[in-house]
Amino acid sequence: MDFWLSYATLAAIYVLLGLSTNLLVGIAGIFSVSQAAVFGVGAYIVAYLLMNEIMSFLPAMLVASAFCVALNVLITLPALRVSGDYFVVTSFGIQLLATAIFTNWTAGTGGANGLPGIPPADLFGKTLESSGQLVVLCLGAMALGCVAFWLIMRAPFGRLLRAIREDELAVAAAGKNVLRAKVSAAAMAGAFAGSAGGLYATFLSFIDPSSFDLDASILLLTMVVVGGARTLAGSIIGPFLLLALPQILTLIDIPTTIAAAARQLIYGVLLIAFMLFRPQGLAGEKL
Amino acid sequence: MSEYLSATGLEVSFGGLRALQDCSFTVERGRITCLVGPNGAGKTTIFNVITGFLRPDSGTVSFQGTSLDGMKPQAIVAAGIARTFQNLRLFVDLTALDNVIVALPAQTGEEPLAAIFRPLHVAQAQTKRREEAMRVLDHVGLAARAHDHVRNLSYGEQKLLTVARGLATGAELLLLDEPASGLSAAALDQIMALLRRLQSEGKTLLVVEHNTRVVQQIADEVLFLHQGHLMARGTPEQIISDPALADIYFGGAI
Amino acid sequence: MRRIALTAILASVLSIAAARADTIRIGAILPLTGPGALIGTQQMRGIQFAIDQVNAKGGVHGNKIEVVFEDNQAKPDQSILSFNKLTDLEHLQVIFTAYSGPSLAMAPLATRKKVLMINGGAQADKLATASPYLINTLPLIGDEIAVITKYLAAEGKKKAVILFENDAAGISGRDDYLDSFPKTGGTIVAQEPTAFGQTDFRPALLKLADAKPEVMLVSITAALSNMAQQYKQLGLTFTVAGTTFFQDPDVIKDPAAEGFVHTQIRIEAPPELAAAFKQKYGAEMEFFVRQYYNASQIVVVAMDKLLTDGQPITGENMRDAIFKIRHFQGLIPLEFKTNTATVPLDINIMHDGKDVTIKKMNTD
Amino acid sequence: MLALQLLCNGLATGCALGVVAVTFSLVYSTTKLFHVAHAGVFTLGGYLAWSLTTRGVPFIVAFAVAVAICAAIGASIQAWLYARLERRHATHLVILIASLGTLAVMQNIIAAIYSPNILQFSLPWASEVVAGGGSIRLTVIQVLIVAASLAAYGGLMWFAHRTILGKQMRAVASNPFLAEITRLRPRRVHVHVMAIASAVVSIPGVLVPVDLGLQPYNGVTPLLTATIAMIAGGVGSITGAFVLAIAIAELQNLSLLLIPGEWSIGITFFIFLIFMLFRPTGLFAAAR
Repeated sequence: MDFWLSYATLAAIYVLLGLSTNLLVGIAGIFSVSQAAVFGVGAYIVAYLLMNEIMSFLPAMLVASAFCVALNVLITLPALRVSGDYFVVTSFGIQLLATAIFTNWTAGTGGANGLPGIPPADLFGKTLESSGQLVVLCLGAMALGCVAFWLIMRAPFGRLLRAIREDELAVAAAGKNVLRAKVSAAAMAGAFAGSAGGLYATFLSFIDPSSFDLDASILLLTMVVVGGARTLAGSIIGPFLLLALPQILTLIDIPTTIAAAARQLIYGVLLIAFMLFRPQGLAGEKL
Repeated sequence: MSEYLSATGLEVSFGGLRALQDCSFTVERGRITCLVGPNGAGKTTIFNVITGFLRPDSGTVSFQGTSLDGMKPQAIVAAGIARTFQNLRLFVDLTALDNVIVALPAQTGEEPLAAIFRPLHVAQAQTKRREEAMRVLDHVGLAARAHDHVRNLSYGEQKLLTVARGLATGAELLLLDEPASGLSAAALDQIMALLRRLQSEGKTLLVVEHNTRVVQQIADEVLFLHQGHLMARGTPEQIISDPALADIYFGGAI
Repeated sequence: MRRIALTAILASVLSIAAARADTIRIGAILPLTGPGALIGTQQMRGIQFAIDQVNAKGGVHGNKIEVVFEDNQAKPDQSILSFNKLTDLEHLQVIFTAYSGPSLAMAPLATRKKVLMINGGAQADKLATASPYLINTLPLIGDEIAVITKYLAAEGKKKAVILFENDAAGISGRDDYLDSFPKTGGTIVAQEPTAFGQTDFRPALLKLADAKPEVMLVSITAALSNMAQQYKQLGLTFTVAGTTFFQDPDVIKDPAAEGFVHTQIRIEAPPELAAAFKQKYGAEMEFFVRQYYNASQIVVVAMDKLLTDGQPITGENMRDAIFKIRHFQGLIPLEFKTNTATVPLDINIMHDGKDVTIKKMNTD
Repeated sequence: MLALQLLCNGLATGCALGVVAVTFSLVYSTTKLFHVAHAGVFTLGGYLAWSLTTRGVPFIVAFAVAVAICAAIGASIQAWLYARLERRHATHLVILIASLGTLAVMQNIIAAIYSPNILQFSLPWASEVVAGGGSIRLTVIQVLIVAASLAAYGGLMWFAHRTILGKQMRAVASNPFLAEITRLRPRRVHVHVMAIASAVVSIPGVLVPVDLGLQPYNGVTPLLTATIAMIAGGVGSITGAFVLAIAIAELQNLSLLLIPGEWSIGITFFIFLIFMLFRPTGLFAAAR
C-alpha cells in the first residue's frame, strides 16, 4: 500500500511542477529547461529553514515560494529582452549554473553529499510522517494548485495570456502591459515550483543535486508535452503517466541491463512521436 | 486652446531609408481626417510614432497639450488614443466577444493574485465587463456574432471587430489603418456609416485610406503625405483636384 | 582451505533440503542507467552470479532464491519509490543497496520498516550511523584512509595534495584525508576537485603538481586509467596513493600506473570462480562484482542459519543472525563488530603490470 | 610556467569545442533550428570509430567510416524529422523538443549497445608525449586534435565563401523567404548543410575520445559551451564562434589559477548570462 501512496505523493508534487512548467512554456510561451533548478532552490530553502528550526513548515513554504517567485522572475527577464532562440541557451545555462551551485556550495546545500535528515512537514503542530498523512498533504497542495491554476485561466489574466501568445503587439496596442503579464505568469510558475520543492524535501527527508539537474528539467518538459500543453488536464495527466512508466516497464521483464537504458530511450521516443503526430499532447492545445 | 493632436518636426529613419522627414501636422477634435499618399509615404510609421511603438529620431507629438514623447504604448492608450492595424492582428483563436473584452481598460482579475483570492469579486466584474463588451459589439453591429470564433467571421465583420476593439479601450481618438480596404460595396457602406456615427458621438478619427471615393465621402480634411513629409492639407475636393498631387499619387491618371 | 570447507557445508545443507521448496525473494536497488550505471551493472552481476550458483546447488534448504532488481539511476527519489515498491508490493525483507546518496535516503525507511539493507559498495562515512538496519560489508572510506596515511607516514611522505571526485564518496574521502593525514605529522598543501564522470584530469593535475607535493592522495571512483595516463603524459613523479578503488584491472596493467600505492581489501576470487564468471558474462570479475558476490554469500549463510533454527526470514531476524554469526569466511574473511565489517586490508603497489601486496594490516 | 601549460592544454580542448561551435552555428544560422541532437552526433562518431578500431580496422579507415555515417545520420535527422515537422508548420519550440528527444534516443541506444562504461581506445601512438620544449608536454593526440580542428575550420571557411553550395547556404541563411521564391530550394540546402555539419563535428567526435575516453551521456556540456561561443561570437560568424570557443576553453583552464576547479564550468555560464543581459547580439555579430 505504501508504494501506491508514495507514487501518488511524488506524482502530486510533479503535478505542481507540471502546472509551473505549463504556465511558463505552454501559456506564456517562454521556453524553459530550468524549472528543476527553481524546484531545487525551493527544496533547499525549506530544508535549511526546517533543519535549523528557524521556522515551522508553513512559514518555510511561504518563504521558499516567495524566494522562488523572485528567482523565476529574474530568470525570465532575459527571455523578455532576448529573442526566443537565444533564451534557449540562457535557460540551459541557468540550469547548469544552478546544478554547479547545488553541487559545489557545500556550506549551503550540503554539496554533492546532499542534505540528509530533513525534518518532516508539520501542520498546526502535528508532524506528518506516515505515507498516509504525506499523501493527503501533497494531494491537498496539488488540489490547491489546480484550483488556483483553473481560477487564473478563467479570469481575465488567463484570457490576457492567451491573447499575448497569439499576438503580443496587438495586446500592447489594446493598452495592456505585456511585460507585467508575462512576469506575473513567471511569478506564479515560481510559486508553484517553490512550494513543490518544499513538499519534495520534506517527503524524501534527503535531497541532493541529482534530483534537480538538466534531466529533471527535460522530464518536466516531457510531462507537459505528453500530458498536453496549456491545459489543467494536461498538467495532471503528464506527471501521473510518466512517473508510472518506469514501474510499467519493470513489469514487462526485459533484461535489467537493457531495461534501464530502454526507459530513457522511451522518453526520447515519446518526445519525438508526440511532436510529430500530436503536438497538443493527450489533453492540451497546440504548443 | 492648444491643438487636439499635433506632431512637429518628426524625423524617423531605418538605416539609410528616411521614413519621416520633418513631418508636422495637426488634427482637429471631432473631425474625420484622412491621411493619404502613395505606398511607403510613412503613413503607418506615423501611427507607430503616435502610439509609442516607435520612438522618433527627433520631433515631438502632443495630445491635448500633453507631450507623448517617451510614453509607453499602454500609457498612450490610457490617455485616449487607440489604433487598428492594416493586417487586422485579431486574436484568431478567441471569440469576437473575448477580442473586445481583452481591450477593455484595466480590469480586476488581470492580476493572478486577485483571480485567486477574490474569485467572486472577479466573477462579478467579469459579467459587468461582458455586458460592456456586448454593448461595444452591438454598437458596431456585431452583437449577433459575439460568441463566434474570429476564424468564422467574414472579412468585413473582422474589420468591424478591429474598430470595436479600438472603441473598447475607451479612446476618443481612433487611428484607423485602411478600415475600408478589400471590402464589398455593402460592407463598405456599413463601415462608412459606422465612422460617421462615431464622429457624431464625439470621436475624432485619423484614417489612412487609399480609396478616393471613401475619402471624398467621409473626410472633413485630408493630409497628403509624400516621402515622409506633409505636402498639402485641405478639403477632399482641393486635394483631389490639385494636378501636382494627382501626378505624384496616380501617376497622372485621374 | 577454509574456503573450500564453506562450500562443502553449503552443499551438504542443501542436499538434505526440507520438502518445502518455495522461493525466497530478496531485492536489490542499484543504478542501472545514468553515470552510476558503470558500477551498478557490475554489482548486479555479482549478486546474480552468486545467487545462480546457490540455486544451481538446490538453493537454501531447498528454497530457490530470486533477486528482484530495481534501477534507481543513483537518484534518491527513485530509490525511495523502489524501496517502497519492494517492501510493500513485493514484501521483501532483505535489500542490497549501493551508492551513498540513495543509501542515506533509504536508511530512515529501513529503520522504520525493519528491512535489512546490505551495502557492499558505498563507502561514505555517514553510512556507519545512518540506520541500525544498514549493514556495510566493506570498510568505509575513513577506515581505509586511516590505514594508508599510517603507511605513508612510515614511508616519510610529509607534503601531500588531494585529488577528489566531487560526489558523495569523493568528498567524504577528501574530508578523511584532511582529518587523518595531519595526525601522522604530514601537511596537506593543496586540493583539487573534478566533476563526477569527468575524464580530463590535466588541469587539476597541473595545479596540484605546481605545489611540489611528495604524495598525491586520490579519492575518485571512475576514469582512473585516464588519470593514470595523463599523470604519465605530464611527466609527474610524486607518489600516487589511494584506496581500494584503485583495484581496476585496466589501471593495474597500464604502465602509466607504475608505483601507484593503495589499500586493498583482500578479496580474491578463486581462479575457477573468476573463469566461470568470465565465461558467463565475458568480463573480468572486477572489484564490485566480488564485493557483491561476497555480500550475497553473507546473506545466504545468514538465511541458512535462520532456516536451520526454523525461524522466519525477516529483516530483524536476518540482522540478528548476522551479528550472532559475526565471523564470515566468503571470498574475504570479515567480522561484524559493528554494522560495518572490519576486514583485513593490504597495502598494494602497482609494479610492471601487477598489483603486488607489500604490507598486511587490518582496519580496526 | 603552470599558466603556459594550462594554456596549451586549453588550446586542445578549445579547438575541439571550436569545431562543435562552428558546425552548430552553420546548422543554426541556415535552418534557424536549435539542433540539440548535434551532441548525439558528436558522441556517436566516437563510438562508431571505437567499435571499428577494436575489430581491427585501421584507425584512419575507422575514422573515415565514422565521419561518413555521421553525415548520413545528420542528413536523415533533417530530412525525416525536422523537414517533416516544418511541413506541418511546427513552431520552433516543437522542433526543439523533438531534437531533445532525438538526443535522448541516440544517447540511450549507445548506452544500451555499448553499456555506460567509460571505453578507452587502445592506440599506444596516441598518448606518446611530444615534448614541446621545456616543460610544455602535449601528446600526439592533442596536437592531432588542434591540427584537425584548424583544418576543419579552414575547410568550412573555404566552403562557405568559395563553393556554390556554400554561397547558396549563406543566401538561405540571410533570407530564407527570398531563397524560397528564387528557386533555391532551401530544403535541399538544409539537408546538405546538416550532412556537412554532422561530418565535420564527428572529426573532434572521434579524436577527443581517443584522448579522454568515451561516455554515452557527456555530449551535452560541450555542446552548450559551444553554443555560448556561437552566440557570444555573433550568430552566423564562423570565425567568431571558433575564436570564442577557444577563449572559453582557455578561460576554463586558467580559472583554475584563481578558483577551485569545480567552479570552472559554472563560471562559463555565469559570464554568458551577464553577456545575455547586456550584449545579446554577440561580439562579431554578422553584418545585420
